[in-house]
Amino acid sequence: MVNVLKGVLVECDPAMKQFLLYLDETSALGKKFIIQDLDDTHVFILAEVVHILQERVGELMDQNSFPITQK
Amino acid sequence: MKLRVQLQCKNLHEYLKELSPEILDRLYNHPATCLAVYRELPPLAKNYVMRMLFLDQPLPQAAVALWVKKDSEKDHDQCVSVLSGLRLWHSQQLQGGLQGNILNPVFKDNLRIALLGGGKSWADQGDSLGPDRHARDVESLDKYALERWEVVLHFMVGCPSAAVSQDLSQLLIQAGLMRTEAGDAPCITSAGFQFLLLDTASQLWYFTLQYLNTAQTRGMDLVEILSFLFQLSFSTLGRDYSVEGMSESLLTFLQHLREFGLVFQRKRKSRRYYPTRLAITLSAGVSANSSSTAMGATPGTGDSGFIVVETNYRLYAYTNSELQIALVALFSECLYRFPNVVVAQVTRESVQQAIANGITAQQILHFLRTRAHPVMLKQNPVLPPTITDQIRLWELERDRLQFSEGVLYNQFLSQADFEVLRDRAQGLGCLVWQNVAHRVIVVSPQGHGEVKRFWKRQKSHT
Amino acid sequence: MVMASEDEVSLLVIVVDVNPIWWGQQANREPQFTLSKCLDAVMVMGNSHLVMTRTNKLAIIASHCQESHFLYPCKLWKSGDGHGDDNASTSGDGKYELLSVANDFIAEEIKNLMSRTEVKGNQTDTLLAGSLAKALCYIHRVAKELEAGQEMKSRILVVKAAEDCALQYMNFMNVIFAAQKQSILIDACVLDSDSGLLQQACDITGGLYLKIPQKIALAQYLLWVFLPDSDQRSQLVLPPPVHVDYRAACFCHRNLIEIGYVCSVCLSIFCNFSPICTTCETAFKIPLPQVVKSKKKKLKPST
Amino acid sequence: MAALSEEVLLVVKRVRQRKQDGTLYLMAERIAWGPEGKDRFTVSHLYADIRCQKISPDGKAKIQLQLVLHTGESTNLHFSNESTALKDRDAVKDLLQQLLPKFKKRANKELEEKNRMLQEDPVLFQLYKDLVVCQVISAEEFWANRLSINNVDHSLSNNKQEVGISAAFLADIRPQTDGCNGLRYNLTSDIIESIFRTYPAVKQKYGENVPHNMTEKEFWTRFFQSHYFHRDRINTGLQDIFSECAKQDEKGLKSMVFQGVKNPMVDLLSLEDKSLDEGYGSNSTAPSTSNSNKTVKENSNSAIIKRFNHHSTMVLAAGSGKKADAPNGQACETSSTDGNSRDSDFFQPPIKKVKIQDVIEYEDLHRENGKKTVALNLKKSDRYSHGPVPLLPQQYTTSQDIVNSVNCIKHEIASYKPCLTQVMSSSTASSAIAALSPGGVLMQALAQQAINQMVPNDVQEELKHLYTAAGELLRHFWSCFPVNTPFLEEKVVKMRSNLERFQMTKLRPFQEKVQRQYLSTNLTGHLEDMLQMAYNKFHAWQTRRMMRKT
Repeated sequence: MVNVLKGVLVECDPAMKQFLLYLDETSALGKKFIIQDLDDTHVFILAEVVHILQERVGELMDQNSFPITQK
Repeated sequence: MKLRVQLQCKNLHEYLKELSPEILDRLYNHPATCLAVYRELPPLAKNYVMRMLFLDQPLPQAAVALWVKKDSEKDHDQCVSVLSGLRLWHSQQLQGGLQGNILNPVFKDNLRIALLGGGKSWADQGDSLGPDRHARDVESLDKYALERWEVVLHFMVGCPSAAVSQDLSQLLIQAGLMRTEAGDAPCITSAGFQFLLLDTASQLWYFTLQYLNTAQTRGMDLVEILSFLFQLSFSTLGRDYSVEGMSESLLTFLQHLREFGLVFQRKRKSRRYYPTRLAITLSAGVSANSSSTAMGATPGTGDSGFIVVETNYRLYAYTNSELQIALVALFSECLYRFPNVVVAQVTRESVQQAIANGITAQQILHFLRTRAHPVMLKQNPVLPPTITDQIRLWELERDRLQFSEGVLYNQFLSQADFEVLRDRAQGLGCLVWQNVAHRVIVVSPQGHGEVKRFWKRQKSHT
Repeated sequence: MVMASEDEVSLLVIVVDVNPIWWGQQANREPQFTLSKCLDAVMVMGNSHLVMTRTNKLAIIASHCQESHFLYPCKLWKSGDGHGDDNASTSGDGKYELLSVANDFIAEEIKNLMSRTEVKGNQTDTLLAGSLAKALCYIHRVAKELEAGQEMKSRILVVKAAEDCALQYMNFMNVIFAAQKQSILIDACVLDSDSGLLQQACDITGGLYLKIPQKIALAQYLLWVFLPDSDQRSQLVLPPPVHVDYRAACFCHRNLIEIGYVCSVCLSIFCNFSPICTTCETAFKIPLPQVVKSKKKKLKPST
Repeated sequence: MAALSEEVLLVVKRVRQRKQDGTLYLMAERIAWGPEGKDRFTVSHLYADIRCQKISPDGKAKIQLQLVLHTGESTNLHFSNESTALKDRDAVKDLLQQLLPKFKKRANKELEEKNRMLQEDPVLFQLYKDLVVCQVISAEEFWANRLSINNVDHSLSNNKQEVGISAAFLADIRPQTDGCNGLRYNLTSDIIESIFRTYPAVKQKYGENVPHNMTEKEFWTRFFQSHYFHRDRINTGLQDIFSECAKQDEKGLKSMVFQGVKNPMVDLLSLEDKSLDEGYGSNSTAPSTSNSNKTVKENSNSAIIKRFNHHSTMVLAAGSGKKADAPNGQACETSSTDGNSRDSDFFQPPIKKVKIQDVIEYEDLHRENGKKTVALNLKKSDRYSHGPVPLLPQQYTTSQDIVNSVNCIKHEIASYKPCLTQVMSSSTASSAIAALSPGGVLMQALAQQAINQMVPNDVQEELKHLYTAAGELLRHFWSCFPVNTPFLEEKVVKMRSNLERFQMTKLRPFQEKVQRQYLSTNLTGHLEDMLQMAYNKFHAWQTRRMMRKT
């Protein structure tokens, strides 16, 4: 029987997806949020985590960005 | 879930196309509008109009088609579509049965009047009420206009000093440039930020468009307003015009214009007004939309560009206008501040911040380009490529994830079921994503209800 | 206050031949097309150019047989791109104020110019070369006044009435080549007799040369052919270039010749052989018969 | 057998070609190969067709010989007779080596000349394709009057300076050891040539000995064995025929040394460096005595140095291309090497003068003595300032009507008020538009102008080719007139038929093609006229001839 789930479809590059999976396993957002792993560029996740997720991604970016400008 | 609203600014042509035919025809009753419309035509079309201006009988379409060379027929078709789209020319049966084109007579006559005269004056001239005792010279008008407009912008960024009329703040809110939570002071939206970054002409035009959209609700006559607006934009700077014979609605409109600084009026009740440079250059904003590469100061405007950007991400803004500094601060970190110059640094954080506020890299770059200091304008490209590229890259960084709300259907029993539902969703145009192998589809929430109902029916049939 | 402006300025300089003698006779020849008609047509052209875009600029030079005089922009006029002072009574006939002011000034100026004329019999030629030179200078000035980041396309339109003047040949040619160097188009709209000089001018600078069949429709011709700027012209189908006559005139009878004799010393051109060059008095050694014989030789194989 | 008539120089059995055993025949004119048992040749090349031969390196298991033809293709011959393969191969090789050059000289010059011309100029090549390949005219006809040019080239190529000899040419003869301690030298004809040129003495010897006393092979073996060749060994075996060559060289060298360098600009002796002296191989004492008081070692050194010097002088002498028989020839050559030849000694001073002059004077430093120029006096310089403006009879204007017209214009303008609305009526406008629309008065010229756009490029190309071809044929045709030799008569007839063939095979199809595509314009009219004119001429000529006959 078909089952129906509400959520958000995330499209991203594979690397990013691995990051998401990592966040999910370590339940870094407090809980598991990946509803279904669709393929290596698509994940279906809970709607409410989107904003946190963006922050996390932002943080990740901050971590692996280095200051190109000197004061 | 909308993460970002992209502020787009129609040009005059796009705007007019949406108006109803009869409104258009009425619009063309005023020479000024005809002139304005004419100016916004593609160059080839302008020539077409000019070629037919003195002609009373239609020209055979075949002949018109032969005006252009073979290889630029595309442009020709475009011109034709524009001209007919704006109802500037009609096709008409010639004797002998073949189709002919003829200029819209109303448009033609008024354009001729604008060009050659021989009509009645646009509005009563100021000379009816003699020379102005406190006449304004161009400089003072410029100054006035500038500060008026800056007040509006200041108000948007929420400077306490800046106060505007209720009308105006309402207008800003309706324009979606500001939003207000339950009575407390309105605050700027991301659209507002983007608005701030436009060049003045485009700001004005965008604002005017918003105004026009709400005009009817105010019980104003669109045509009247538009023609007055264009009339202003073609009036002479430094001349005074009288308000004789203006309708009530027009007078209130005048007051609004006065508030934006498009016209100067000494007292609310005074019988004469001076159009300012803002009004004159309004028609410039008409064509300049944020994607255009148009740049540089309009000849004669008091001050030209003031921003210098260096490849080391330093940014020097030679201005002491609070507003401009605030704008620069939107996407950069202020380092030092001097009486006449601000030194800022464009950093990843600052840009990310701006983008978080819904400002696009494109807009930032446009801002920098249009405000670029004459020294920078001399070099080509105006902005150092390293900067432009880096800013774009920073924007892309945020787009590593694309979210699209949706409803997931999986665990179909049969491929058949899957396909039926998939096709249905596709038919409804709400299919977001599908994976045939795993029999999974995602549909948009809007479509969900319909799809579900459909699925129910399917089940009941079987 | 920074505003977006159109990408490039386009300057049109119209040089009108107002040679009083020619126009005087013209008035007798066909009264329905007089100088004033012509000026009207030119104004229409000017206005149409001005309204096309905000950044279009216009200048009109009257080419008289005594002087060449700026009709627009002129002394009383403050800044070229037109914010007139109020004393100019703008006609309340619904014309775009900028234009009406401009037109009034032009009318004023031509009146002044004509009132000044008293012609002596010896100078009846239009000072076209001079006017063109003036036009080039003006273009140069405007180009220098542009702000940074702006560029300018400019062209010159000559409305030609009277005949060419042989004496201006040298100056005329210099002007043409100067224009070519500056990549300034020179267009010519010829009312009466074809002008070899202008044909060459247009051909060299890539402009259009048109001798209009009916003067009365001048305005239409102007709008049709000369209003479009260079890149619009590339799209439009316009009258084909006339065959330009680059033949030289011989020094002896001033006939246009294709093949002639050139003095090897002073390079003067003759339509028939003379043993002594009449310009530099060089005596040529080649005896005439030999020349003939060599001709025969040439003929032989070609039969 | 097909080719018994011609004499067979060499027959080699068991030669494989294309995996097939067979027999190889070298004949006077050609090299041929026939498979086992068959009595005909499957391979047969004229020597003239062979560009060169290549042999497989000795190490290789297969012993092969490749013949490369001028046409580019090549034939491989595999000598499969185990025992004698190598010998066979070399025999063939040597024979070919002697044969090929002879034929080369004759045949290929012309062929290559033609090829070169065709390659060098594409138009000619196109012409060749059009006329010869399509058999409008035969190759001979085509080349008939090309060859004249071609001959000119020859004459040119003859009097251009001949290449000198590489100083290392002896070193370049790479002797190969053949197993047991013998050496084999591969002599090519030009090596021999250069040896002769450098060592006239040797040439002389060759002349004396070779045909009757010994075979060529012997001679060269002797030569290479001779101490003359290995100069560094000091054994003067008197049986060596070359010993007196050595003596001669000695003499030549000595005379040379004593003569010294006659170049007034150079005084070698003034140089401190003593090695110069001994470098010339002669000390203050005479070289003859030098042997006695020098150790063998030094002696051999000086000998070899001497040899080097001598060798190089010889090479130089050969380079200066003086043909003369050995003894005095040598002398004068030697003298000529040092800049001024012996016979020039007689009028030394002038030469000296000249030399000194061209050394000490630089023409760019010359102060040119100002020739007085004739001042150009122009009588009527104003003529220049007139343009290309014919003095057309301008309608004469009296000062009176000037005044009138000026007044009238003044009056008109005084009351001038622009009224742009009346600038023209709709009807005038439309008439102007009519003039400007396609087909209007002013758009006429378009038609004629467009013709080069109308005709697509490929057609234009084809037309061009047709013209060149026709031009060529017609040139041939007309070149026959006046027809005064039987040869010309026959040629003119041939040419006429050629012309007709050309018209049939080339012109007609083109015309049809052009008609098939749109084009009303007659592109080939002029071509046809030219042909017609030729026909008429021919006809006239023929009739006249008939009359003469009857």
